[in-house]
Amino acid sequence: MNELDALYRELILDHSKHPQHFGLADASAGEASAGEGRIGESYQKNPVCGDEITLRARVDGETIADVTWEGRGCSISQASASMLADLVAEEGLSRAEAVALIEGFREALRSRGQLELDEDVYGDAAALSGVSKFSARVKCAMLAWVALEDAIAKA
Amino acid sequence: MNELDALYRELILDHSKHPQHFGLADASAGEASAGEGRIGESYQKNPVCGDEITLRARVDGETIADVTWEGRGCSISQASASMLADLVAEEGLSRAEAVALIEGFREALRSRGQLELDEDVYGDAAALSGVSKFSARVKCAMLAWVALEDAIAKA
Amino acid sequence: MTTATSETPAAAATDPLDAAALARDFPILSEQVNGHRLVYLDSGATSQRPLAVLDAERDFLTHANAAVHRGAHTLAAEATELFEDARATVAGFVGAAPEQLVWTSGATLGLNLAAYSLGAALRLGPGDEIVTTAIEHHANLIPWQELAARTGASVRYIPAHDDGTLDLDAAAELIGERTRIVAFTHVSNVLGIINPVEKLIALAQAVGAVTVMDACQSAPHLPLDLPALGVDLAAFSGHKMMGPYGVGGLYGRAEVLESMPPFLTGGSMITTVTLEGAQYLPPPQRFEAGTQPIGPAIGLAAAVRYLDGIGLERIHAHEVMLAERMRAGLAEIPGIRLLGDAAGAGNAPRVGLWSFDVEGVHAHDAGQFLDARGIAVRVGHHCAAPLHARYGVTASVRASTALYNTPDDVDVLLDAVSGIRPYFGV
Amino acid sequence: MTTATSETPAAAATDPLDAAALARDFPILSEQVNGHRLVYLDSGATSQRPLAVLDAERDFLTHANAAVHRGAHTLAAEATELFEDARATVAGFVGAAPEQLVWTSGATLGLNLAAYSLGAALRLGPGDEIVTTAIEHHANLIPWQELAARTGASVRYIPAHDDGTLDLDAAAELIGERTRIVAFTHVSNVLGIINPVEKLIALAQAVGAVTVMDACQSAPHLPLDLPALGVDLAAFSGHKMMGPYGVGGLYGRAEVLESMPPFLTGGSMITTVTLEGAQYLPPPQRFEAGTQPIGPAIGLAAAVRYLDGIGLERIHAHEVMLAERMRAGLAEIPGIRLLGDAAGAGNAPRVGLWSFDVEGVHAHDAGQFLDARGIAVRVGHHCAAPLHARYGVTASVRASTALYNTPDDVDVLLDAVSGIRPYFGV
Ligand SMILES: Cc1ncc(COP(=O)(O)O)c(C=O)c1O
Ligand SMILES: Cc1ncc(COP(=O)(O)O)c(C=O)c1O
Repeated sequence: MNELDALYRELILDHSKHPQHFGLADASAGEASAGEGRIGESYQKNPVCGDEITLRARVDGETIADVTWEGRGCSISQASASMLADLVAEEGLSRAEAVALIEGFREALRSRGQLELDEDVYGDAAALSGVSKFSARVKCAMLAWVALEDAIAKA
Repeated sequence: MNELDALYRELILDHSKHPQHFGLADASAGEASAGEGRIGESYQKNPVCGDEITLRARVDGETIADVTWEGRGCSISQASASMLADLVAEEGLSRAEAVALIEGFREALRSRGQLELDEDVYGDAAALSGVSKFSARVKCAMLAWVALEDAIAKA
Repeated sequence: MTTATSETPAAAATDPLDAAALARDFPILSEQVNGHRLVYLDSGATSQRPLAVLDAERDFLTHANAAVHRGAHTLAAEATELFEDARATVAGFVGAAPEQLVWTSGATLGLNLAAYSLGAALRLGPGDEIVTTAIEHHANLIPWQELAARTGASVRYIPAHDDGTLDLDAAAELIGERTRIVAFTHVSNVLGIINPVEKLIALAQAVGAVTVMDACQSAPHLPLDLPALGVDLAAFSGHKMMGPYGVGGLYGRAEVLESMPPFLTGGSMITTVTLEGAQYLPPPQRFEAGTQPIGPAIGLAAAVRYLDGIGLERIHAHEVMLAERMRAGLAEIPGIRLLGDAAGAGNAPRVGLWSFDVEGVHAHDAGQFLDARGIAVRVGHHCAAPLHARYGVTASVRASTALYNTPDDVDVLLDAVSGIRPYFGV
Repeated sequence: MTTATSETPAAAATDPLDAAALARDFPILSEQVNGHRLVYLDSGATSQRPLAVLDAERDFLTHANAAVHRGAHTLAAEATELFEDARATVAGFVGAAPEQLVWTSGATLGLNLAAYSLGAALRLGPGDEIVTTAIEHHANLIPWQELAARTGASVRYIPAHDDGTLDLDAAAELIGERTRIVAFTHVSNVLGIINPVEKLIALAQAVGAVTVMDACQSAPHLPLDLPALGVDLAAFSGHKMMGPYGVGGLYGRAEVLESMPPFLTGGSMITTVTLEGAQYLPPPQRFEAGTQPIGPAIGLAAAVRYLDGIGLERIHAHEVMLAERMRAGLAEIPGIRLLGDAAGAGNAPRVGLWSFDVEGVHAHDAGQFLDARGIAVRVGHHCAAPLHARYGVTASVRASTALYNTPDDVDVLLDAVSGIRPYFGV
């Protein structure tokens, strides 16, 4: 597999074409319909290309109940947001786990190809390991994760 | 003669130690005591070293009657002012002659050693020819001449 | 690929240039990127430097380096002469006299200098208007917005037509009695279109407004005679015209420069300083506070000598040929939309660059795909976000050429671009 | 001449350095001037560059040059990494974190940025006071005078004693409730004295004033830890510290930088731009409008690595040794008056430079005489006119050393200086 294909894995292109949990959950209706919890929202932008994301996390006690998002950008940034939202939905993470996960993700992406993300831990998002060899794209992949970090801090 | 000695000719050091026509002729008393004419004055400064000169020219009709000056600075700038004042005193120049003389002086000094000043025309000031090889010192030698140019334009 | 042509002086101005041969003057162009020959199509961001430029700067630094204008010692005198010769050379390159050229660190500084200093010179205030265009680079946009915010003046924008050309009727309406400054780019760094700046200057002159031109994208690509053009101030950057980083020029008409107070203050721009205050030298020194980029200035002089040696007419003709080849090729690739394709046929006069949108593929992904083939293009909003908003995109791909690009470079690009949408499955 | 010493890690910090060997890293130092070996004693104006710096910049330009932060292509990514590594390196050199270092074109720009931006951040107005000293370089003087003129604030000056040291009692009086900014030089470029900046910082902190330090003449000569010093902002120039022209740094404490609005505006410092206005990135990018001096920044990183490789303690010790040799020698020559010869014995801590007056001979003439022997010194007011006025002269001769100067250089100077007055017949 050449480096380009390692960056654009099938899974990434799939997520970017069919983004999961896209569309912000109604924040006001939150408590009544979508369940208990506090809502944290974050808007992040990559100033170079104008890519942007708005992410909403519902935190129920210490648990991240769900994540929804909206945004536009390159396939990496879109896939990354989609995969992150999936991961939260599947794993039912605590705040502390989420923070650790985000830190681990950041570290791997900044490793210049040294660290691989573990599929057992990161699910589909492990396919983003290849991004770490493309320093200019690390920001794209990080966008949603930074937004989650910020959103749960606010929730 | 080495280049330094060509720059600092005996004549130059003499003039700088015994500046001629130093001390401004009283401008107000001008018409009554020192003779007829209009007074033009110019202040010039070399911003790099702070050297400065104030020069007063009395112009009687079309003739430059006399030049007096005050100032402080390096031996080149002082000698040049002294020699210029001498030249005016000795030659009784017309405005037009003075302007031509100043232009010729400027040209020689900017010639990077290509042009020599004619002693018959420039008197002692011809000794300043050597300055033209030292581009950083041309300004020093020009200071008084620029002041005269300005002063007669104002007179 | 063009072939070398024998030159007679009379024919030189129109002789096609041998880009492949010229490319050998640029060491970096023989680099390999991702296993491919580097195809550098990002000269709009920064050009590459010929050996002559690298050597001029190094020669200076190893033989004559010293602080200028302030020392009597031999090196300082030599450095001062080289530095002032460089000023004369670069000024001459845009048709100007040495004292009309202010050294800056680049176009951004030149435009900021213009904004701050004109704001003070004109005593701008509420009711005054600054007119610029909706297609400016941020460097010729935000300084005016900030000036307006500081002074209470307002900014008005000349809109662009769908084809990328400026709406001159709107310009004639906008530029009126209240207009104090008219700022515009000569060539858009996104659209590549050469704007009808004579017309803008005429409109501004009719109302007594000061004109400020961003010449970043014209100086390396078109013959310029700024005094003949009649513009008041014009800024350009060395690094976009084969010169070093860290140097640029601000051209100014003598009366306009005279009227402007200093912007940056410090050493070497004063006549007298006391604890009470300072008096300033005349232009250009008035605007050159502190140690100037001496090595870069000498490098830039070598760069414009290099450009002049080839001839700007020839460079322009070459780049227009490349642009037309690019346009024709891109137009045939499904899903490619060119920004600013005037009249659908590239009819507006232009330089050698095109920006485009790849339908269904984000510019970042498209750029990444091209990079894997050794092709360096620029992706993003190219510091012209409002322009992109005008054309309904947030980012685009820009391929920009210079004298060292060959038709083969364009063909490599075209071949690769045709593979983008298939690769991403759209 | 010092002799090479074998180094053990433990001894390295105090081992004398072998200046003659280091001088061979600087190609220009083997030039002949007027038939003599060049004795370069004008490093206070601009230092010379070692090959390592020239090569770092050239390597970059021939292998990796591209615009940073804006391209996805390989060269752009490589250039961005080199550029940001350079930031980390230069920040680390003054003890700072990368995000505390703003690239500038030089100290003059850094100090102007500080003045303009602090003026806005602090909403300076009538009644507010800016305190600086009477011995500043114009670059740390006129920007404050102009800021005061723009805002209605006033500037007050800490005077100097006859021996060149600052009057700290007066400083304690001057720095009070109304003081908003205290600006001072770490080392005077004329006197060579290292000012007691910790004391000034403490006085400023006690009244909540922002401190701005001119580190031009300390950064290349003393080990610096700016965060430990506690200063808010500090500016330095690349070309005075073995680096290229066209680059410098402005260090800032995080909270202070955060509080400051942008000064120059343009590309690469924004998050969002519309025709209505712009939003800005956090520091340091907020202050870095437009294309940065990428090559020069990479060159400056090589320069500080070179300095660090030798060790600033050793460099300082070496230069102090040269200064003491110079002082002792000059003191014996009739008619030489040293500026700032604290307590008649050079007791104030200092760097390796001395300025002096030659009785009866103008500085220009003295400099010319030295130049004829291949000795490059600076003559004039060294952009510190008020300081010269304070000591009753308009111009002086300055001999300033760097790590590549040998005791032999000093001896050549001393021999020549003793010939000045006889030559001019005084
Ligand atoms: C003490 C001091 N401050 C400021 C400056 C200005 O530095 P630059 O001219 O590199 O901007 C200098 C050098 O000229 C200096 O010696
Ligand atoms: C049209 C235009 N104006 C201004 C600039 C700013 O130039 P610089 O970043 O060199 O200051 C650029 C380049 O980025 C440009 O293309």
